[in-house]
Amino acid sequence: MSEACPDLSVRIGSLVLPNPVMTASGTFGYGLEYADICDLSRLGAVVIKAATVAPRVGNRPPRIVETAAGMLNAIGLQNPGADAIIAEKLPELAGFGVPIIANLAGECVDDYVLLADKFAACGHVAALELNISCPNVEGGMAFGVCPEMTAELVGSVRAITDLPLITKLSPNVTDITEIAVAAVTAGSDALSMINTLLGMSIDVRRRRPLLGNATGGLSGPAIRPVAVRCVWQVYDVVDVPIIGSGGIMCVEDALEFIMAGASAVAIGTANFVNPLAGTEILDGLVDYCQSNGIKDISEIVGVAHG
Amino acid sequence: MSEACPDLSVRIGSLVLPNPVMTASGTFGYGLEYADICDLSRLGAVVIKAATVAPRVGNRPPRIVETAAGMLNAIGLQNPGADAIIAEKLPELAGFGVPIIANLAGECVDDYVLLADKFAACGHVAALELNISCPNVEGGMAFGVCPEMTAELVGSVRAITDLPLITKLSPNVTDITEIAVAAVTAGSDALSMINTLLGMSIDVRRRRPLLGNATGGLSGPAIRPVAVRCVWQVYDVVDVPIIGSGGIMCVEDALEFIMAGASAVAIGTANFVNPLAGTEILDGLVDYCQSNGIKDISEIVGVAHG
Amino acid sequence: MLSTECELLSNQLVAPDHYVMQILAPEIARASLPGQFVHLRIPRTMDPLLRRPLSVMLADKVHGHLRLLVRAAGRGTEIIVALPSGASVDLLGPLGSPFPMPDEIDGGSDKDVLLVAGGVGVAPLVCLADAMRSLDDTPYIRSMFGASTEDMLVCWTELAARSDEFSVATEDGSAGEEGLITEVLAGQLERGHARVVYGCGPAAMMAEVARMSAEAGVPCYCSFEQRMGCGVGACLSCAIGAAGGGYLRVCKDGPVFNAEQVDWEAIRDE
Amino acid sequence: MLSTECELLSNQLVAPDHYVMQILAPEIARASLPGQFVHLRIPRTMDPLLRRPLSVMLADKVHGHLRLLVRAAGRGTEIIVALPSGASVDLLGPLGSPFPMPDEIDGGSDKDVLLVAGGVGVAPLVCLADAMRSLDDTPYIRSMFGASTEDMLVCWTELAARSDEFSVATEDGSAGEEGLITEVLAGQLERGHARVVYGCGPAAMMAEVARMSAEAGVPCYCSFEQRMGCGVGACLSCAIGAAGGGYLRVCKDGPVFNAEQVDWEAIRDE
Ligand SMILES: Cc1cc2nc3c(=O)[nH]c(=O)nc-3n(C[C@H](O)[C@H](O)[C@H](O)COP(=O)(O)OP(=O)(O)OC[C@H]3O[C@@H](n4cnc5c(N)ncnc54)[C@H](O)[C@@H]3O)c2cc1C
Ligand SMILES: Cc1cc2nc3c(=O)[nH]c(=O)nc-3n(C[C@H](O)[C@H](O)[C@H](O)COP(=O)(O)OP(=O)(O)OC[C@H]3O[C@@H](n4cnc5c(N)ncnc54)[C@H](O)[C@@H]3O)c2cc1C
Ligand SMILES: Cc1cc2nc3c(=O)[nH]c(=O)nc-3n(C[C@H](O)[C@H](O)[C@H](O)COP(=O)(O)O)c2cc1C
Ligand SMILES: Cc1cc2nc3c(=O)[nH]c(=O)nc-3n(C[C@H](O)[C@H](O)[C@H](O)COP(=O)(O)O)c2cc1C
Ligand code: FES
Ligand code: FES
Repeated sequence: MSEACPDLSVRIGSLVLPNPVMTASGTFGYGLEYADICDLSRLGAVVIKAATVAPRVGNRPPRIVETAAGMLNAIGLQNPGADAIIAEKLPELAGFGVPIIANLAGECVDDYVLLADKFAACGHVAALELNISCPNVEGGMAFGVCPEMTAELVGSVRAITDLPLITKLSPNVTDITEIAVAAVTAGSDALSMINTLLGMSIDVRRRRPLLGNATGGLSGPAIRPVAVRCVWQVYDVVDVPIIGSGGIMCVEDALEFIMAGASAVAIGTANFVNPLAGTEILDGLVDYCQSNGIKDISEIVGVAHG
Repeated sequence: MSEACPDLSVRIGSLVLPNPVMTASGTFGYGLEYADICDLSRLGAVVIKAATVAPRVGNRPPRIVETAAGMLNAIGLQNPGADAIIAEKLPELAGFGVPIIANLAGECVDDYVLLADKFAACGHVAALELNISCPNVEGGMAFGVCPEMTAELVGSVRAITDLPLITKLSPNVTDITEIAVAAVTAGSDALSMINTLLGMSIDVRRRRPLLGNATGGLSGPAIRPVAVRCVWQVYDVVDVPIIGSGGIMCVEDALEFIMAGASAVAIGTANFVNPLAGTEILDGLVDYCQSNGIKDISEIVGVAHG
Repeated sequence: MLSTECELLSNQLVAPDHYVMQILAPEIARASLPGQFVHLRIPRTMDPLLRRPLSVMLADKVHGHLRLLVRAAGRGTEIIVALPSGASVDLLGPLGSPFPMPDEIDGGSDKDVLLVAGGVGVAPLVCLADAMRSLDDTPYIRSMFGASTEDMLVCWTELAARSDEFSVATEDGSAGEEGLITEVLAGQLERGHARVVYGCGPAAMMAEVARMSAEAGVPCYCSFEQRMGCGVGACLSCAIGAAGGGYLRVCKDGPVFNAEQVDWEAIRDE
Repeated sequence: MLSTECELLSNQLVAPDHYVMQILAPEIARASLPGQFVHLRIPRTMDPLLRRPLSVMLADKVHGHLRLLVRAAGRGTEIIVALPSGASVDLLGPLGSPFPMPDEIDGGSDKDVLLVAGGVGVAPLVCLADAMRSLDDTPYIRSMFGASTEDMLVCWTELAARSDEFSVATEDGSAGEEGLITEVLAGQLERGHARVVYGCGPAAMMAEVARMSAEAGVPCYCSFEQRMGCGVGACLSCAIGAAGGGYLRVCKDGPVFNAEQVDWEAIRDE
């Protein structure tokens, strides 16, 4: 058993993250909300809530409902718009010294290009995550379910920035490998998966959908087997790093994704259950590596493929 | 509040079931295994484990693993073959006076036609369920993810039998309504949804997939929000009855599906947790109707659509 | 804000489906202000998965005890109220914006403070009354408590003991006035001696309380509920309509809002 | 087969991670035979969701008590062993095919019966020994119990008390012979006086027990484990390889199998 500190760093395109544990977009706000309970500087990265070009008020409530070992959300991309985020949130978050990844959501290719431009220019973000898979806005999934549109979108953003590009994939497709290949071929430096599964819940007493938006995105431990399967499938067809997410609650769950092929993990719903989930999982990974003689976490990426 | 016995009967093509609570294929064997604990004659129908033309030994173990509020299975369609089922299982099950629905699984259109022929000829089955969505055999999902193939398959079986035809849909598709419409247009009298979600789980200690088959089908409460969403979407585009399944554990869950648009429900994983789930849910539906003044259960089918 | 595993010291049925839970949580008890809440979960289980927001009814800063009043309203709270004493609960808190104290409100310091409680909405008002009694300049507290029936006047003694005057209304007349508590409030407001109204209860009750207070020109603060994810302002789950359009976060901007801040129409429609 | 909610009378730690649970379940206790199991779940929670199979270690038919020996092996059993006495458990059982009694086996009625236990595999063998002692024609019972270390010889007194001879082996030599229990079995088989071997323990141990018994020409019955769904033969989850190809259901065709029925290669590879 080696007691030396294992190398946990992860490379995503030109970016090197100090460790593979990041927060999932939309579940950790702009990081600041958790600053007085969580040591942000220890995280591999903070992925901020999706930014749109114009401010969005979001969907009508209720926006959330617990389901068996999971939750549905239909926030509807509420955010103050890219300019306000860049001006009011990022400087403070940057002060914590944690790499920031901006999650971008648009309605057309031009939106994404404009967003990428703004965030690249602001100087505070380490990478861009293209959210082509949010199920909670009209048309929000159109890119994520079609390989051609995915390629066009990724290619257009690729053309205007050198920032590392991450494409976030939806599991609500017949064949996720098709979309993955399209994104990578068009220049995505990494893939992030999975966004939420499209689901819904009905209020039996009131005989109507529980969420104001009727349908929402299912997250949490309930979806972990689907997420692990997606990572497993995509690992076989691409050569870029995968950021795994979907129901990661503890270090064993994180290891499941890593062994399936993820180079990094994003912690989502778990933050609500335990605001220290991210740093505890990081501690757990260090422990695991030390007690299993792993010098570099990359040794176990995809190891379950045999 | 009406105390009169509500009308729970459900029509599927030419078939009228006494009530909407059936068992889901593969979770209730051939009914006989539960005969000494459950009053089979009270069920709306027993859907038997998938039958194939030739006997199948099934996948290598482990075939099952519990996940958060769900389970993965990769049984691999183990069954003694249609002839043995017809000769050795159906006569005894028929003796309980419960409608029997045969679940058919083939590798090509001819397999399904042959199976339909055999089960139609045996005289013991009330309807046929075409399983075009089993994720646990090589190519087992090919039909279920392609509208053209679905249509060809359903049309071919439709051509040779007058038995009510139910098509069982997979949730592992980009747009389930497309497949649903294809099946109905080709002559399906009803739709059954959902089959399991494709998932996997990794044994972190042994660093390899937990299931012998690597991937498996996710069922149980974890998937209920996805299943309810599928029923909700399909209800809007077809005019045939929908048999809802996916994590139904209690009467509230059954009502959720009914209000989303299901005319009947199939109880799956819940049988493992509580072998009396089916009859308890039936009792619960009667209670619900009585205490809400519902004379015919059809009054609340799809009611959540407003 | 703290996240700690705490011992459930006792858990007592106080009315059908209503329990008072006493929890050992010294730091949270010391830090909490009236109107704030804790976000509670049962450790090591995923059923329920998420935390549940519960108002602090009393924070005993000396002994480090928190007292919560919990109504079994659904699957999650049913599992929570079934916990035996000695069990562990995980608390995140104190969270949210507290009630403003009367001296922070422009309303005339010689006038009375009105507290209007409905059902479990009594909990944060007990905490508020308790805090007001230890102010240097304790206001005159008139409390009102409404419920469907006598049984549902849960923990009324806790509120009564901390009020100068205390009235009750039940819909079936089994205790106090027969009718809605807002009718009692109407009488109080007519007296023209109210400085501020604090309310917590069902949305319909609070809407009426807010409307009447506005009509009487009295500032009104209510504590709101919404389904929550994070509880710390990060996930935007807990939105309620804002008066000027857009949404407020109950967990962070609230749960206490000035009645003028919220869009009562939207809340009623939800 | 019955499905009933039962009271957990007591739950005692007997070794690190090992608990003896006593459950009031009169009908199941009365009906159960050695080698059968109960399928246990905690009512009203979905974590864990499925039942867990546990062998009956003792069925007190007079008082209606069942005694189970449970090892906390993973998430589900960890939650189960943490249940306080007085808690409810839901049992489905008795399930599965029991051990055949010696008189049903063709092996020479004057010879001895050998019991080979490894770890928690002791549980069904205690039940078997108990049943054999109340046969009209009680056989001579030689029991063997192997574990990694003395601590892990859980409930050894239960087995010893019901055996005519009892030996122990531990891998670290902390109790009995140093080494594997199969070495003890080898000595017993060499004596040439064995009528039947009953085994329960880790797969590798049972494979060796089966091989040695076959070599000695002695019938051998082992109790197997596999992950289970239904527990009643319906779902085909609990497959283990059959000697002639294909699969057997541990829950219905087993858990007790004649060693010749199973495909030991396949079991080892799993
Ligand atoms: C700031 C705040 C303070 C609260 N203080 C108390 C308190 O002191 N005592 C108390 O008993 N309850 C309090 N509640 C309400 C309590 O949080 C809910 O009753 C609880 O979350 C319901 O969970 P459940 O799983 O039992 O209900 P579910 O099964 O989810 O639903 C049952 C019912 O509860 C409602 N509900 C569900 N989640 C919430 C939620 N987060 N907020 C409000 N309503 C919800 C639903 O609309 C539904 O009608 C408070 C809520 C908030 C937001
Ligand atoms: C007929 C039968 C009788 C049994 N009798 C006993 C007994 O008397 N005492 C006892 O402590 N255990 C017994 N077991 C084993 C017990 O059922 C498992 O340890 C338990 O199901 C593990 O659940 P878990 O959630 O804790 O483990 P998991 O977290 O699911 O897994 C932990 C470990 O347990 C193994 N495991 C998981 N499920 C099963 C299963 N169904 N059967 C066997 N191994 C499994 C896994 O391979 C893994 O190594 C018996 C099993 C069977 C099939
Ligand atoms: C409340 C909530 C809001 C979310 N918002 C976003 C978002 O703005 N952009 C995005 O790409 N993903 C969003 N997600 C998806 C998560 O980033 C994550 O991919 C998903 O929840 C699965 O991970 P989990 O199961 O660990 O939560 C959101 C998830 C939740 C629960
Ligand atoms: C162990 C197991 C075996 C199954 N076998 C079949 C099958 O043979 N044919 C089929 O159409 N569906 C099969 N299913 C799917 C179920 O019929 C059902 O559609 C699915 O499990 C969702 O319902 P549930 O969540 O209530 O279990 C199987 C499910 C399980 C858990
Ligand atoms: S609950 Fe997350 S923002 Fe309020
Ligand atoms: S567990 Fe279902 S067949 Fe054995």
